[in-house]
Parts: sequence; structure tokens; C-alpha cells
Amino acid sequence: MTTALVPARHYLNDGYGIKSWLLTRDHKRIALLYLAGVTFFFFIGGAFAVLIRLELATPVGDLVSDETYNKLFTMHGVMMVFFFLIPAIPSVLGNFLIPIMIGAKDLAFPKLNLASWYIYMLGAAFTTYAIVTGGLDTGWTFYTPFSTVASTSAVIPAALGIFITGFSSILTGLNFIVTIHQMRAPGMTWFRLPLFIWSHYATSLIMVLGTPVLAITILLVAAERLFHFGFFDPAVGGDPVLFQHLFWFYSHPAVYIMILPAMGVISELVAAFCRKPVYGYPFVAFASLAIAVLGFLVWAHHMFVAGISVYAAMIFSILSFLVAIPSAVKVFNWTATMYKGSVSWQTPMLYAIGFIGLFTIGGLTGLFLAAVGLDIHVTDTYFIVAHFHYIMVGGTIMAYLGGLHYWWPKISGRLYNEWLAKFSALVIFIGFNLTFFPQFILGYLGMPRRYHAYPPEFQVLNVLSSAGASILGVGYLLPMAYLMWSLRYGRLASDNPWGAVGLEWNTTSPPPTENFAEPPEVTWEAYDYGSPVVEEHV
Amino acid sequence: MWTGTPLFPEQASTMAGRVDALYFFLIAISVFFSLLIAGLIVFYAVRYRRRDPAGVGAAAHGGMALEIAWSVIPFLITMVIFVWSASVYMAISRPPDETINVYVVGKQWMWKFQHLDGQREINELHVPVGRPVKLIMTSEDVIHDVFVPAFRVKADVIPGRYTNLWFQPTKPGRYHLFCAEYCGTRHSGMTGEVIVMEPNDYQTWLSGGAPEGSLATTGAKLFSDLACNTCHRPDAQGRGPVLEGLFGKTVSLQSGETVTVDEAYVRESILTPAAKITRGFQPIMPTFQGIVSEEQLLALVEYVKSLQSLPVTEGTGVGEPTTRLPSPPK
Amino acid sequence: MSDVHAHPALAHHFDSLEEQKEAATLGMWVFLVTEVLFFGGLFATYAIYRTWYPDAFAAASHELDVTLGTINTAVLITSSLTMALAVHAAQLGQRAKIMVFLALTMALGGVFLGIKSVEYYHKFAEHLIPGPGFQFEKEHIRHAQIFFSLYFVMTGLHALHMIIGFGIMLVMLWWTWRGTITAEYYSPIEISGLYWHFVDIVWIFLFPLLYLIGRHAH
Amino acid sequence: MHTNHIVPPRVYYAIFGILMLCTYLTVQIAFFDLGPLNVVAALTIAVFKATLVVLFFMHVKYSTKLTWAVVLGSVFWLGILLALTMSDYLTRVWRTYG
Amino acid sequence: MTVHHEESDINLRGVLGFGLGLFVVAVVVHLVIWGMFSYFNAREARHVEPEYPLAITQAAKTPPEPRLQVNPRQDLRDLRDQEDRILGSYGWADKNAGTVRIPIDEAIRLTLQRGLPARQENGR
Ligand code: HEA
Ligand code: HEA
Ligand code: HEC
Ligand code: CUA
Ligand SMILES: [Cu+2]
Repeated sequence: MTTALVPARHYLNDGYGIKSWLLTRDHKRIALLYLAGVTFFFFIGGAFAVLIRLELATPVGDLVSDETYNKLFTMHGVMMVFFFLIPAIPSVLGNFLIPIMIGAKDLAFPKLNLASWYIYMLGAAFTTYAIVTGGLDTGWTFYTPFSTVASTSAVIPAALGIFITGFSSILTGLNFIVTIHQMRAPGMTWFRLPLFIWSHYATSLIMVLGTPVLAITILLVAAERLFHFGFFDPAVGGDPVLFQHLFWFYSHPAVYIMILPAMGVISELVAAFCRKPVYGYPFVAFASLAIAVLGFLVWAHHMFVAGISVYAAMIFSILSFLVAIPSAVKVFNWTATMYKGSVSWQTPMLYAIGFIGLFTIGGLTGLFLAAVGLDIHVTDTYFIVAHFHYIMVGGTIMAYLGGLHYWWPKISGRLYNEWLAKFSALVIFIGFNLTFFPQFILGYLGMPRRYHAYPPEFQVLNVLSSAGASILGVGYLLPMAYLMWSLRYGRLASDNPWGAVGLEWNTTSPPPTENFAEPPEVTWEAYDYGSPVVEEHV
Repeated sequence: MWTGTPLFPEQASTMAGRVDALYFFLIAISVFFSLLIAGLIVFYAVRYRRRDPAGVGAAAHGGMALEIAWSVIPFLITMVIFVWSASVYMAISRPPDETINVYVVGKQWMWKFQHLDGQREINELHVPVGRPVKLIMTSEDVIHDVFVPAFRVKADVIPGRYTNLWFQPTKPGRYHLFCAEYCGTRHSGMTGEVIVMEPNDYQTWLSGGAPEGSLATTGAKLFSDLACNTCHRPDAQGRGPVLEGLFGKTVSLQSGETVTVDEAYVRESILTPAAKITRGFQPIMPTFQGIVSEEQLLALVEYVKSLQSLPVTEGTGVGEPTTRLPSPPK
Repeated sequence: MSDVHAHPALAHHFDSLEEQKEAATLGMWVFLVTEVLFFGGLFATYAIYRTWYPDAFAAASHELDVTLGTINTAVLITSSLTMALAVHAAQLGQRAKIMVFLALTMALGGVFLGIKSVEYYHKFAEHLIPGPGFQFEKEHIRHAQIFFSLYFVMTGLHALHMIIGFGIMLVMLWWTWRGTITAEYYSPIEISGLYWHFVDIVWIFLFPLLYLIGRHAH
Repeated sequence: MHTNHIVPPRVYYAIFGILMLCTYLTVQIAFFDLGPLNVVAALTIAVFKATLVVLFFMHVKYSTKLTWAVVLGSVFWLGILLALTMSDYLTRVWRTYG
Repeated sequence: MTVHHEESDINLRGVLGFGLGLFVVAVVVHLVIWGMFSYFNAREARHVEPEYPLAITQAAKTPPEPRLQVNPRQDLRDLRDQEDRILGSYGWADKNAGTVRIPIDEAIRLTLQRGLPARQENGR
């Protein structure tokens, strides 16, 4: 281990003042700009969630009016999906780490990277404008003809906001793809890359291939609202179900955008905190690509009761089962990695273990939904809500927090308080399960989604869920607090406080603007713990 | 606290058992794999807990056999689930040949049912036990969805298109019917009940003997109970407009504008008659706000709708202009 | 490390112009992939509605002017030729020639947009713009509206891309004029060319799909 | 890397000529009634023209394997969108759910 | 000049092979599902004995008028169109009585020309 030596010049003090941040080309600073953005929108979306759960604690609609409730869950979904979860890991951790992990000085197109942040904020501005001028009440899914004809809310600004933000996603993906292909350091062959890079590469493929279809679809919704074109209006011969095809063509792959980076983080955490290579590295790498590709073939599993043909339903059902296999392979490989590892119980590993468990549960409930005969009963009920919150909150957010904690010393040069961190992880875990497990039961019982008043026999389970949500909310506030506190008062971090293997640990904490004092040359395999070449660098 | 909190829905249709069986199978698989994975990772975390801060794990680079095993086994499991669920799905999606058909129209935010013999219901559906029922549904405006959890069936209701849903109830009782596709403000209020009756009770209900009469007959009764017919009568003593055949036509108001007599207008005329005064009449109609309930309003509207035109006398048909002004009321 | 005479256009995070050029080219290709999928959604919509309403589509397609459409196709293909020649000139560092061909490309693009505006104006005059003013003489009025909606959205989006392309050409013209483009560093011209050719390819598909449906009837 | 390959202008002119010819052909064919083959013919010619533009004007013929992979990938993905969506619409006549 | 980045890149044959394999799998899946669909369809088409054979089966008929309104806006538009057509045309109102129908614009014009019937004193 190297001694704690904070470099004199690093990327954080390489230029002060607002201009040096708002006009930066440094991928690391841009990552922090994104961090500020996504954290802000997470708390807005979270505030809406808190209001939702408060309303749902009683069976009657007493806290807010039905119109308000409809806007609450819509904006919660929109904010959380488009402005928090899709950018979170790729644009924060990915932006920061990808060039460093491959030994490059920056991404391929730094100016484009900055532009993508501005585009993201512009899209967020439109959507925020929509919120404050009356809100959006179409559900995050914008189904027609409600969104094109019947809704009286701020559909067009919100649609434009999402359209614009989509381009941020596209440009980020484009940047990552070119960077990973072209700018790896000498010796860094594809199969020596950290699995984090493989995951982000796969994610970028999805971003580039899927987001444009969302863009055109949401543009058509806005156009139909403005000009009454009639694509989705049965009165002129249009098909409302067509919208669903086009929307889900993106939105299913989008959920893989939300999980693949998380899986990349978990691979890194498991390797680092067991101090051994991820078991079955090539299989995990190919599984990432398989998820990205197969994820494009399953979208109509969201439309089983929407009026598609029985034949198509069966096609999409069988394909949905196929896409589960690569995820299964990954989970098994991570588990096998822990066998005979040197397993540390530090906070990032706790989050990783939490992820594996909760993703397993959430993913297995996905199988319930792919089973088309069963989905008939549970679709559009809280079973679905539970399924996706298990994966997105119990999975991705845990991975995001784990990654933040793991790379926090690298990003900030500081260490956080380990006991507070462990405690928060526990609070989050308990709060999370209490919030969302009862929703599986509620869903099978038949409580529909997007209801703000419900039959009284569902109340007890709803109260449990709301109680859990308040615990969860507190749990999220804690890391905010102690991580920010550590920026000022935390202990200084060494180059490699975890004793991990990876190019990012071969540079200072925080890194210099050009990432490395000397451009690295890679002569070792990924996660080559214990090999003498690596020992010398660790 | 726990009484009155069900944890599992009741089974009230022929398909419910099949769906539940599949569900339990999936639960078993999920419990198995969850415990397996959770158990292993917790076990490994404990068993191989790092003692030496400089400790390193024992690298193993993976064997083909294991990778194939844990790819093939999940594949086989998922294929079994798939075939089973496809079979259940095919059964749910194909109604039997002989069903009781009920027409359903969903609109924001209510359900209208019409039985083949003409009985109409709003938000309530009476069906007999033990016979397959097919709902032929469409929507007036946006996409809705008929969901009866106790029957384990659900289908979207789409404008411009007819969709079907079938079930065969096995137990008499009252079951929730929900709208399960977000449709706007009162999506949570667009609920109702499926009332499954013994065959005898169903027959009674069909012939209108049961207290639950058709909406229009209830309306007729109300019309006389509330003394509407003292003013709205076709003879010379009538002080209000003739309501027979009025529904769907246009009327001129005192303000000069013309308005179509639709449900909303009838409703408004009953609740706030002074808002729109028909040309040629005095504003003497009292308001019935607070006197009629929502249900009664619906019944009255249905009744007015059902009123057929009286035999046409000279020059009073639709669209035939007459140079005779309507006589001012006394 | 970097040699003393690093090319002025070389960005600090690249090691050679070669690497930078490859990155730029790959970047533009990936961007074109997103454009394929962007238009792809519209082609999927087209495919579905044409399958549902073949007669309405054929009748509506008749209202489009084949002559103008064909001329436009020829104009756009020619502009692709001039664009390719501009790239060729750039590879040889022939500044004047680059500017001539770029200007020609822009001119042809302008002609295309001009003809398009004429067509749009005709549609406006014939009450064929979808919306409240839409009026189609023959019986299948509603489904013809879908064809025209698709026509306007697809060609409109295409025209928007051409306008953007026009702007890009302008910038390229300026860069060439001020000497940034040399035989060593011509990749901006090359990737602009890629974009322009893509816009041409979209039109190559739009033309038969919109203008040439059921032309054999009367 | 062959990305600096300079294509002689005569190739461009030749391709240009073929493209114009194909345009003329496609318009002419449209005026004959070939039934369902009209669409097939129109699309085949369009694909052919697009291929020429991609290979020669866009230099893909002389580009890296990666570029080929990107181009083919985009076509393949468009194919997924069209094929799977049509797999619903074309089979609705058999039976729809609901 | 030393190479500053790793040159080796993806294996195009691998990618193409995967793509081809995927296409083959897709075709196989479509065929398998088609087979399954046909099989299940045939099975479902078996006539199932109704549980109550004596129950009067309902012939495929539609309920009596008034039917549930499916598209009120369209119905209204149709009604308006129909009314406009009658309002704007000539025709027999009652052939036996000799009453004729004229377009409303005509009627307005004639009324203006001839004036409205005057109200008499002591009568209406
Ligand atoms: C990060 C997000 C994410 C992820 C990764 C997934 C993953 C999966 N999802 Fe989920 N899903 C959503 C987010 C996500 N989903 C959202 C947001 C919705 C609702 C949208 C809305 O309507 O608003 C949704 C809805 C949804 C539906 C539609 C339900 C409906 O509306 O009726 C379906 C149906 O097939 C489905 C299936 C699956 C499957 C099969 C997986 C698989 O990829 C899961 C694979 C993982 C495992 C299987 C677990 C690990 C494996 C093992 C432990 C080994 C053993 C495994 C086997 C035996 C196979 N999801
Ligand atoms: C993408 C990620 C994501 C995330 C992270 C979450 C997080 C949460 N979600 Fe949500 N959710 C969605 C995506 C997400 N959700 C989507 C897509 C939908 C569907 C929308 C639709 O149907 O259209 C949905 C719908 C949804 C519903 C269903 C609404 C309905 O159908 O009627 C519910 C109900 O409980 C819910 C709850 C929660 C809760 C309790 C959290 C918790 O994890 C939140 C944690 C809490 C906080 C982060 C708050 C912490 C902060 C504070 C306490 C301070 C507050 C400060 C001020 C007010 C000043 N979500
Ligand atoms: C005291 C007399 C009176 C009573 C009682 C009365 N109405 Fe009326 N009603 C009128 C008059 C006068 C009008 C026309 C003026 C107006 O539109 O307000 C009218 C108008 C209406 C209209 C609108 C018809 C049109 O042509 O515009 C409806 C519908 C109606 N009444 C329904 C009812 C119903 C239902 C009831 C009983 C619950 C009722 N009325 C009781 C006098 C009465
Ligand atoms: Cu109707 Cu929800
Ligand atoms: Cu999905």
C-alpha cells in the first residue's frame, strides 16, 4: 500500500471558479456536474414518492385530490427514470472512471460530453417547467389516446423535456463506444478490461440503438397533440396500440440501461472485496452483451393484455425467458467469485451483497411476468410495482451507493465514516424490504396500479409499505449527510485505500486532470490479485 | 388488525385454480433460488471473511462445465414455465363456443353493461354461476381495462375496437371489478362489482323482478315520484318542454345559443335548470340539487334517454322548419 | 510523448491525428446509427398503416407530384456526387475545389428544399394538411389523413435534417476558406459527407414509399 | 488502416450514373401493375441504391471491419423493429388476446 | 512513433457469427411458437359440452335498442350531418297533405320577404 500522499495538483483544484466548472472539458468534473444533477432529481422524485406513500396509507383519497395524485406518480416515475436512474451510474461513475480504467486521458469527445450535460439540464428544465405549470398526469408511459387527446396537463413541455434529455443519453453512449474502441492504453486488450467497462459498453449500445425510437415516439405524441395527425387516434383510423409498440421498443431496453451499469459496479465490488478475479470473466462479459442484444427482442411483454395477437404474445414470452438466462449466469458467477475469496465486510461489499440478493428476488419475479398466463392476472397491479422497485431500488440504487462509496476516496480524496455507512446500509435494506415486499401480496390480491383510493381490505399492507418508505427515506438522507461531511472533515485517502487492482488505483486520489502522471502500459490480466506484476503496482 | 386483511385472493372462476397453480410453482422456484443465492453469499461472506488485511482470494478462472450447467438448467426451467404458462394463456384467451354475451362500454369513468335481453347496468354486472360469460367490450374515449381479481382475468378495453374477455364463475358472491389501465382523473373510481348469482336468482333478476331494476325503469318511477310529470307532459297543461324524443336533438336557449340534449345537458337541467333556459319557456323549473343522488340522476337521465318520440304531428319533425313560433306558456 | 510540431488540430487527449480521425469517423457512424433508428420508428409506422389501408395510401399518394419528387431525387443524388467530390478534393488538399463542390452541394440542397416548399404549398392550397382543415375528396377520407400525416412528418423531418446539413456545409465552407482543412486534416469534411449521404439515403427510401404507391392505376 | 484510401473520381461518376438510371427505372416500373411485386421492386431498387451510396460515396468498401459491423448492425436493428412489430400486426387475424 | 493506444479491436467474424446465430434462433423461435400455437388452438377448438345443456343458449344476437353508445362524438357528427342534409334540401314533408320541405336559407329569405304572422288582439 502506498502512503497517504495527497497530490498538490489534482483535478479538483485545477482551476477555481464557476467558469472552470461550467466550461470544463474534464470528464471527471463533468461527472460531478452530473452527480449534482441526478442527486437533485432523485430527491425531487423521492419527495413525490413520499407523498404517494403518505396518501396510500389510507384507503380514501384524503391527502391529495385524484388529479394531484395522478400527477404525483407520473412525475415520480418520469423524474426517477429519465432524470435519475438512467444517467446515474453511466454519467457519474462511468464518466469519471471509464477513461481512467482504460488508461486514457479523457473520453473521445470531451466537448460533446459537456454538451450532453447541458442537454440533460435543458431537458430537465423543460420537465421542471411542466411540473410547476400544472404537472403531467399521463403516467410515465404516456399511453395514447389519453396523452394525445384526453389529458389536460402539460404534456408537450414534458414530452419535449424527455425528448431533449434522450439526446444526452445518446451522446453519452456514443462517447463511450468510441472511447472504449479507440482509446485503450497499450496492452489493454478487450479481455483485460474491467467488467465495469464491458457493462458500460453494452449499456452504450442500448442507449444508441434504443433512445432514438423513444425520441421519435414522444415527438409523434407532441405532434399529434398539436396538429391532430391521427397516428394513434382510432377516430381517423390510427391504432393506440402502435404507440405502445414504439414506446416499449425503447423502454424495455431502457430498463437494461438501468441495470447493466449496476452489474458492472457489482463486478468491480465483488472482485475488489474478495480480492480475486470475477469467476468466469468471459462469460460475465458476454452475458452483458447478450442482455443488451436480447433486451431488444422482448418489449411486448408489457402489452400482453393490450390487444396484441396471441401469437405475438407467445413469441415475446419465450424471448423474455431467454433474456433472463444471461442475468442468471452473472448472479451465479458473482456467487462463485465469493467462494474462497478474501471477503471484506466494508460498506461497498455490503451493498454488493444486498444487490445480489435483491436483484435475484426482483429478477425472479420478472419470470412471473414473462409467464404470460400469469401476467394476465398481475399486470397493472402492485405486483409489477414491486417487481421493478426491487430491481431498480433494491438493485441499481444499492449498486450505485456501493459504487459511490467504493470510489469516493478516488473521487474526493477523502474517506467517509465506516460505521455510519454500515448503519445506513442496514437502514436502507430494512426500509426497502418493508416498503416493497408487501406490494407483491397487494398485487396478487388485485390492487391495481395508479389508484389513490382503494378497497379498505388493502389498507394494512399499504400501511406497512408506507412505514417502510419513511424508513427508506431516512436511510437515503444519511449517506447524503455523511458523504458531504467527509468532503470537509473526512480522513485523507491514499491512492489505493482498498488494496484493489485496477488502473484507477494506480493514480492519485484525487487523480490529476490528465488522469495519469505517465500514460500506463498494461501487462497484467484483469483483477490479477496476487500476481507479482500487480503486487508491485498495488 | 389482521382480520379483514386478506393475503390471497379468493378463487371464483374455473381458470383461477390453473393460474394459482402456476403462481405457486413460480413461488417455489423463486424461493429455492433466492434461498440458494442468499444463503450462499451470506455463508461465503462469513466463512471466507478476511482476517489478514493484506489477504488475497484464491483465484479461480472458471470452468466450462459449471458455466454450461448454470446456463442450461435455468434454460430448461424457464422453458417448462413457458410451456405451462402458454397453455394457461391460450385457455384464457379463447372463450368457449357457447357463452352468455354481455356488451360493455367503458368510458371515463364508468362501466356500462348491456345484456342481450336489453337489461342495462352501470358499474355492476349480474351473471349466473356456472356458465361461461363473454364480455364484448369497447371504449368511448381512452384505453380502459376490465379486471376481476377473483376470476384472474383482465383485458384492455380499447376505443375503435372490440376486445373480449371470458370467465366462468364458480362461486356466488360479489367480486371487485377494477379498471386496470390508467385513464385519467377518476381511474381509481372506475370500479364496480361482478355479482354472481344462483341460477334462480339470476332468472329473477333477468325478468326485472329483483329490486335492482333496469336503470330506465327506476328513472321512470323517479320521474313520477318527483313530480316531473306534472310539468313535463305532452298536453296543454304542460309547462315544461316535452321530453319525449328530445334526447339527441338540439334546443335553442333564451340566450340565443343552441345546445344538444345529451346526458350532460339533462343532468344540468335537473341540477341547475336556471343555467340554461330553453327558449319559449319560463324559468320555473325548481332545482333538484341535494334532492336527487348520483344514482338517481343516472336513472333519470337513462329514463329521459329512453323516451321515444311521440307520434309526429304536422310540421314538428327534426329539421323541418316551421314558420310557427312555439306558443308561450301560460 | 508529443512531438514538438503537434498539429494545431490535434486534441490533447489523442496521440495522433490518425487516432483522432478514426475516433471522429467512428463517432459519426454511431450517430448515423441513431438516425437510422430515429427514422426507423416512422418507417415502422408507415409499414403498419400501409398494410392496413392500401387503397387509401394509393389514392393519397396520387395527390403527390411525381415529377417534382423525381427531380428532387435526382437533385439529391447529384448533391451526393458533389459532396463525394468535395471529400475527394479535401483528401488532396485542393482548397478551391473543396469550396466549389461544397457550394454546389449547398446549392443543390437549396434547390431540393425549394421544390419541397413548393410541394408543401400545393398541399396547403389543396386542403391536404392534416388537422381541422383537412379535406380529401374521395370516400376514404380518414385513412388518407394518416398517409398525409406520415408524409408531412417524414419529409418534414428529412427537410429538417437537410437544413441542419446545410448549416454544417456552411461551417465546412468557412473552415476550408480559413485554411483549417488540409490534406492531413480533412476528417471534418469526410464526416460531414457521411451525414449528407445519409440524408440522401433516407430520401432514396422515402421517394418510392411515398410517391410511387399504386401509380399504375389510371 | 485503409481509411485514407482515395477513390478516383471516375468511380464516383460511374456510381452517380447508375443511381440516376435506377431512379429512372424505379419511376417507370411504378407505372406498371405488378401487383404485390411493385413494392418488392421499389424496395429492392432502393436498397440497391442505398448500398451503392454506402459502399462508395461513404467509403465503407474501404473502411475498417468495425465500420462494417456498425452499418450492418444498424440495418439489423431496424429489421428487429420492423419484423417483431409486424409479427403482431400480421397475426392479429389469427387471434388476438381480448 | 510509439503506439499510444491498443490497436486490437473486435472480432468481426465473431460478431457476424453471433448475429447469424441470433437470426437462426429467431427463425426457430417463430417456427416453434407457430407450432405451439397451432397445437393449442386445435386443442381449444374441441367442442366442450356446456354445463347446462338445457339452458337456452343465446343465439348470436345483439341487444335491443337503445344500444350502448360506443362513440358519442361520432354519433353526434352523423346526426348533425343528417340534419344538415335535411335542412338544406328540397323534399316532400308529407306527400298526402301536400307539404313540401325547402332549404332553410330559402325559408329565411321567404319569411323576411313575407313577414311573420302578426299577433291578433284577443287570441293567439
Ligand atoms: C432495472 C430494471 C429492470 C430489470 C433488470 C428487469 C428485468 C426483467 N423484467 Fe422487468 N420491468 C421493469 C424493470 C426491470 N425489469 C419495469 C420498470 C417494468 C414496468 C414498467 C411499467 O409498466 O411501468 C417491468 C415490467 C416487466 C414486465 C411487464 C409486466 C407487466 O406490465 O405486465 C415483464 C414481463 O415479462 C418483465 C420481465 C422481466 C424479466 C424476465 C427480467 C429479467 O431480465 C430478470 C432476470 C433475472 C433473474 C432471472 C434473476 C437472477 C437469476 C437467478 C437467481 C438464477 C435462477 C434463474 C432462473 C431459473 C431463470 N418486467
Ligand atoms: C426509477 C427509479 C425509481 C425509484 C428510485 C423509485 C423509488 C420509490 N418509489 Fe417508485 N416508481 C417508479 C420508479 C422509481 N421509484 C416508476 C417508474 C413508477 C411508475 C410510475 C407510473 O405508474 O407511471 C413508480 C411508481 C411508484 C408507486 C406506485 C404509484 C401508483 O401506481 O399509484 C409507488 C408506491 O408506493 C412508488 C414508491 C416508491 C418509493 C417509496 C420509492 C423510494 O425508494 C423513494 C425513496 C425516498 C426518498 C429518496 C426520499 C428522501 C428524501 C426525503 C424524505 C426528503 C424530502 C424532502 C422534501 C420534500 C423537501 N413508486
Ligand atoms: C314546476 C315545473 C317543472 C318541474 C316540476 C320540472 N320541470 Fe323540467 N322544466 C320545466 C321548464 C319550464 C323547463 C324549461 C326551462 C328550462 O330549460 O329551464 C324545464 C326543462 C327541463 C329540461 C330541459 C329540456 C329542454 O328542452 O331544455 C329537462 C331535461 C327537465 N326539465 C327535466 C325535468 C325533470 C327530470 C324533472 C323532475 C325531477 C323536472 N324537469 C321537473 C319545468 C319543470
Ligand atoms: Cu378506466 Cu382506468
Ligand atoms: Cu420490459
